[in-house]
Amino acid sequence: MSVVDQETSAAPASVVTMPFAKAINAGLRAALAADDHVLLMGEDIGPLGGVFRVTEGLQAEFGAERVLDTPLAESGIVGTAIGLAMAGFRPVCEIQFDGFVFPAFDQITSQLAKLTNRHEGALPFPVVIRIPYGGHIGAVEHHQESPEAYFAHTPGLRVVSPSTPNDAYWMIQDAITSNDPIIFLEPKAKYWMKGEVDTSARALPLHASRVVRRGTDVTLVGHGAMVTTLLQAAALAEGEGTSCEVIDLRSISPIDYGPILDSVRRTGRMVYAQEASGFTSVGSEVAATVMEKAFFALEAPVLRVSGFDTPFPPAKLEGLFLPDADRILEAVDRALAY
Amino acid sequence: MSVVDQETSAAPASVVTMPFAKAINAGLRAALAADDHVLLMGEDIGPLGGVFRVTEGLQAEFGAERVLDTPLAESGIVGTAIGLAMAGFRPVCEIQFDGFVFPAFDQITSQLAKLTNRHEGALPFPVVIRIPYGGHIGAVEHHQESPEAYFAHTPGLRVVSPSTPNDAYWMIQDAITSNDPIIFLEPKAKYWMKGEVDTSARALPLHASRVVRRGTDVTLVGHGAMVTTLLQAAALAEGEGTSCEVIDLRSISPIDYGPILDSVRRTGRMVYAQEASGFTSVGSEVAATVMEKAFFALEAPVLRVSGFDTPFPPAKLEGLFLPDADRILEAVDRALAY
Amino acid sequence: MTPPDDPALVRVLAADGTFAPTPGAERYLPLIDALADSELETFYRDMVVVRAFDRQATNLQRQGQLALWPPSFGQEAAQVGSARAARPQDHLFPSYREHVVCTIRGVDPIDIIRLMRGLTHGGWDPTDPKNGNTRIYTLVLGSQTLHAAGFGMGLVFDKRTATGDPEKDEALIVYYGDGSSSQGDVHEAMVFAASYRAPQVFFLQNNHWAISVPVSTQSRTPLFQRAAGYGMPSIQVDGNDVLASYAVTKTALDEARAGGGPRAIEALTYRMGAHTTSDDPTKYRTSDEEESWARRDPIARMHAYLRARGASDEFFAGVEEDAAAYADDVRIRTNALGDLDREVMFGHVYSEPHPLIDEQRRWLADYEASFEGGKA
Amino acid sequence: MTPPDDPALVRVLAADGTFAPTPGAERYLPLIDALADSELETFYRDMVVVRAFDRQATNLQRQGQLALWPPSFGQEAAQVGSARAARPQDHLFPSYREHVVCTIRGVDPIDIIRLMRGLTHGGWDPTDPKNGNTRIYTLVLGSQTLHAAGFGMGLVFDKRTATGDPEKDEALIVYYGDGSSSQGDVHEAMVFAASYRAPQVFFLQNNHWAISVPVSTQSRTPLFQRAAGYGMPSIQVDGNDVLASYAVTKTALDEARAGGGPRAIEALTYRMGAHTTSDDPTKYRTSDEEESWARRDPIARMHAYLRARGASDEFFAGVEEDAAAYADDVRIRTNALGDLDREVMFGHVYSEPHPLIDEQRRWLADYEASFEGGKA
Ligand SMILES: Cc1ncc(C[n+]2csc(CCOP(=O)(O)OP(=O)(O)O)c2C)c(N)n1
Ligand SMILES: Cc1ncc(C[n+]2csc(CCOP(=O)(O)OP(=O)(O)O)c2C)c(N)n1
Ligand SMILES: [Mg+2]
Ligand SMILES: [Mg+2]
Repeated sequence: MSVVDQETSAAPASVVTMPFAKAINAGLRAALAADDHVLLMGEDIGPLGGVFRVTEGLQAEFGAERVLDTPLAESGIVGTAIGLAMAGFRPVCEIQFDGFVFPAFDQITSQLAKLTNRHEGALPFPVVIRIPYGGHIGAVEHHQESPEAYFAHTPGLRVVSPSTPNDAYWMIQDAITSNDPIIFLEPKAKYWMKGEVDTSARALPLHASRVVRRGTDVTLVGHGAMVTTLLQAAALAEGEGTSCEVIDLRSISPIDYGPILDSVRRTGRMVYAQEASGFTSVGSEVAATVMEKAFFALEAPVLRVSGFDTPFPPAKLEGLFLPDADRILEAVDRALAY
Repeated sequence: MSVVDQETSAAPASVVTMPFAKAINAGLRAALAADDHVLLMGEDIGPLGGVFRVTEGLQAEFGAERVLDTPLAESGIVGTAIGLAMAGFRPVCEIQFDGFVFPAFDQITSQLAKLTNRHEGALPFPVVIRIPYGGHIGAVEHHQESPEAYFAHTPGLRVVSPSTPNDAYWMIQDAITSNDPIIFLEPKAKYWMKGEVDTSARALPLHASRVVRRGTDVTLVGHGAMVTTLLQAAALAEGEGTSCEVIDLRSISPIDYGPILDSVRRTGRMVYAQEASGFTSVGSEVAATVMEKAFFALEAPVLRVSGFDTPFPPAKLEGLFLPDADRILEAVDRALAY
Repeated sequence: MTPPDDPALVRVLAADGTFAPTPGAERYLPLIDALADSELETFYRDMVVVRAFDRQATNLQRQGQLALWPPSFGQEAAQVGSARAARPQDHLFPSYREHVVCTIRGVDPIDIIRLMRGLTHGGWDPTDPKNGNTRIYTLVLGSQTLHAAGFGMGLVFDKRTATGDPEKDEALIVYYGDGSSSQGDVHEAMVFAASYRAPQVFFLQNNHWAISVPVSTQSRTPLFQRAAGYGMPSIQVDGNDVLASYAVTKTALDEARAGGGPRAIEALTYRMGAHTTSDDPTKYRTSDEEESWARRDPIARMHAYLRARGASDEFFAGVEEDAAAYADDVRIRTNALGDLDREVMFGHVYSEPHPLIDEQRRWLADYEASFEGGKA
Repeated sequence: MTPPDDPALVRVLAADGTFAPTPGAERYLPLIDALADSELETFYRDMVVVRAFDRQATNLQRQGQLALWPPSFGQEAAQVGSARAARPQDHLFPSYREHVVCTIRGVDPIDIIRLMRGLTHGGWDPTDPKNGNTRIYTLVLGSQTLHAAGFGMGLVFDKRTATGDPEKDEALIVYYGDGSSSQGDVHEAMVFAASYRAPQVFFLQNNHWAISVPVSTQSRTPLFQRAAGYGMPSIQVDGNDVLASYAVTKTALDEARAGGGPRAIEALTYRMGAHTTSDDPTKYRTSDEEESWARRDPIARMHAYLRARGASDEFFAGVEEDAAAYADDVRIRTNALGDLDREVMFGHVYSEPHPLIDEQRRWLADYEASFEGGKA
């Protein structure tokens, strides 16, 4: 399933350059236009266009019954989205910031994730929950968290996170047409990053991981905004004579292990990087599984570089908390030292 | 910190045999008697004594302002417990069943876990949340789950789970006197299991893991009710000529890795067993960390035996879902085959 | 312990079955007058039949056939009245004790039995017409009130309601208990339903207990009064009076379907049995209280009323026979229930293929195949 | 968009500052009559000073000194009136826009600045007497209402309230907004507070907007009416009238401390500025609306009233000077704020030692030491 560096191939006419947030906006617009039972719901997504302007213009275009400014209650948003799905809709909920998803946690975990199973497949629950997540924006508490592990651990959910505008454009549409509940994590640090979007065809299926840089010595894996940091680290490592392969997970649940295992079998060394705290995290899962499945290929243990096991600190310390290229390189060096 | 088989040493006068649920009851009674600002709160814990009778007799003994039958709202229970802690109390909340903790998830994750940090240590939040958890009781949906990974991933919480009456008696008291918020997971399958309780002195600190059986070939690790299953597996393995060491985690966050790493360095092989779904779980964490820290000692990858990555199934299938001794032995065999 | 009845309480039949409408009931009398004898008899038969089923299920649990049984014993009038008030196109969102509601709408009682036996987490397909738009049970208290509100929003957006045609316009009713009323989700459901004018009736069965906790712990004030704060009309009804329950629910549903927005009903009733078969009510309530409610039994009341209206001995005997046959049938079919296909575990975690599930399904098959002669 | 004012609305000063009590205000007049001139002047000074601070903070954010600033601009009367009504022994639970409340109670404004600058998640120690029993901000909307209810339960259990001595009996007030009122936690807080008769005042500042969402989306009905459903007396007050805000809050707190149980107040006010410095209100509201509220400015109103009572030019000039000095001081101290010790990250995750934290703290120290000459 892996394809190298989709975004850097020669650009056909269908290719437009746009920022990440605009790419989601365009993807949402396409989904709203394609199916009149797609609807968006959330806080401030109407006239304001969302606090990150991701839904800008959509209420004006599709009306207040397709793009809903709901009452201020996250359990209510997800709980009514479930009821709307029962009535034949495909709701796309926006949670304003990562840290505000927890009031909806019961509806997500005990209802949304389990309802297909509880109904023994009699009806699908095509609900997408969009969550801007992660740090790097210098914001106050609850606005910079990475809650993916909670959702990854919950059977019945799918969890994805695009890291480029092109993926953002396609993955949001694929998430909306999927019949399963999907937690759609948008790395808010990337909202303003521009990139080419090829509106003619998707590059990869929703749940595929992707090799974004080829290398031979160490495999670097991560998701969301961390992919950029991994690429920076790989560039720095190259200067020091180390060749890093970089893989963007794209899908956090399920994980497409094929490209990762292929890579590790060649390099023998791997580092997983994530903004989330490391204890019982997605990085733990990937490390444990890769070590299990590629045991004899490994020259060193899979190392993890994570946010510390502290609450996300005040903004002035976020640079200390969040793994940067140097911290990734430190792990690369440790891996190489085995 | 490890001590082998505390429970089987010769019994002094202070040793009483009682079921697990009674041991917690006795521990709670001791805590209520020791500090008049300890209070219990939850649904049906008063005259009924809790649906598992763990709080039986305590309201009659300490009064309705020390043992509170609250309104039926889990967020309310944890949220008001936080306020009570601010007012100088040490609340011990009961969540009636594992699956009903999620309405309180926001108060636990964004408030309780973070408030000590948010206050920069100015005041402690000594709140204990007791949760009967796990399967083996043939109950309906939401009554047999193992949610420990969610809490383990959350910085600011401590997570423990006793597996014997003696641990139950002491660990609940240690949890209550701790100044940190603690998720106290009671393996409900063990409520009726009898064992010796030594009321004269605790065997181990709250966060220590314990070697419960010595062995030389494979290290088996787990927590809660799974410890019994691991011991069964070890007994069966012995019959087949394989010597298993068994370690009870006791504390899920933090994890006392000392005894585990000691053991693995001797055996070279390890299996982690848990009832919870395996993806991004406590087992993932332990496997990843042990492989990282004992890389050269390992002859085989750390293998995990877990509940499947499905919702906990209808009761008639729980035997298929829950790891049993055979499934653990299958992993032991795989580990040995490396 | 119990907050006092509101003076506006709607009751038509006194506890002894005499026709004695309260002032609050006046406006509903035409609806009751309009009921044919056969309808009154149906109400009665419903109650008796489902009570027999409920007793049978309790016995089946005692015999080890079920994991658990939450009896509907005592709440028959609230459930029959409200469910019979719903039109065919209406949608019903039960909590987990609405056995009467479900079976009236067409759900096969064996499907509820299968749930409580540990054979399924659901039991029936709510989109199958034979189940009368009855959703499956929800065990996490209060959650279903939000699902109902969302469904109601969908009815509004799709213009399936409030077109002016009561024969087609859809409405819905969601059931919850006095204990559940404390959950935040119920509040949020009222906020959303009111904001979007969902054609939704919040039907609270106040059976006075949430397991061992009296309703006075949840509220010092009658629960139906909560609705006003959302701008929702609400009413308190004697939930042991099937006629009053029917009339207030029919009115509320028709007002909601006509575009009037959500409505709330508090039906005062009593859980005459245990909370579930695992419960022991003697730990927390007095036999005096139980006896006082036994004197307000919904079936006895309707029996007396029908008797006074001239219903025959044959009619009553026929109902008893029907009930016994119904319960027997449930017992026989329960005993015949087979084992569970493991695909129930793996097959529907997702609607679309999922590699981890596939891998685990395969692993389990291989693993079991590895035991020659099958696993012990 | 806005639900109409309730006829029982409490207002003492008309928008132009004339003394014109509404009928609902009658019972509060003795409390207002009892206010000394110096107290009236304090109310006014509070409002002017904190508005200057608020404007300064907004500027500091524009200059890049703060990550964010949520202005209290326009809500000064609701906050001054309610906070000045609290007795020294009372406890205040703010949400995140209560800069006026906090500073009145003694919180150093620089501590709020530190929070919004990204130097702390808290800012002050609520147990330090100099902070006047003011809890720290809560950013997850509605959560603090439950903390307040629990605290109130603690006051009841410890008999720190309702002993009959208003000089000692403790009560508390919790602040939340019109948007926040939709959260389930607020409902559960009312359930718990009512059940345990917590001496708690729920103080809702209805500033008509939750970021871009009008209050009509949260409720089609005046929000103060929710309280009745919990058996809680409640009242709607003109939140731009500092005298009315003071009197209703003082009454509610004193009733609560006397054992009357919780109370609710809805203060009608307006967020005259942006939601935060990141917000652009022109996207969602009209300048007509903004102007109509500008005419109801709480400070202008009190200014006119004091002026009519004979306050001198010197007094007003003095207040302006105080305000300017206060704001200057904040600016100077903000610019002097230093860096952040990393122990803020590791030091207080737990109250007791934790091996994983210790390991990571050590790792980070070693790692940084490994960069000769320090990390870039
Ligand atoms: C969120 C949640 N918390 C706790 C429970 C456990 N529980 C099941 S029924 C019940 C009491 C429900 O009382 P009520 O709502 O009055 O309904 P009733 O049982 O009287 O029909 C409780 C506490 C649950 N199912 N869900
Ligand atoms: C649980 C939660 N959801 C969303 C947010 C994001 N948010 C911050 S302020 C706000 C609006 C709050 O409105 P209101 O309660 O009326 O208070 P106001 O801002 O008007 O003072 C929102 C949606 C949040 N802080 N917490
Ligand atoms: Mg009840
Ligand atoms: Mg507001």
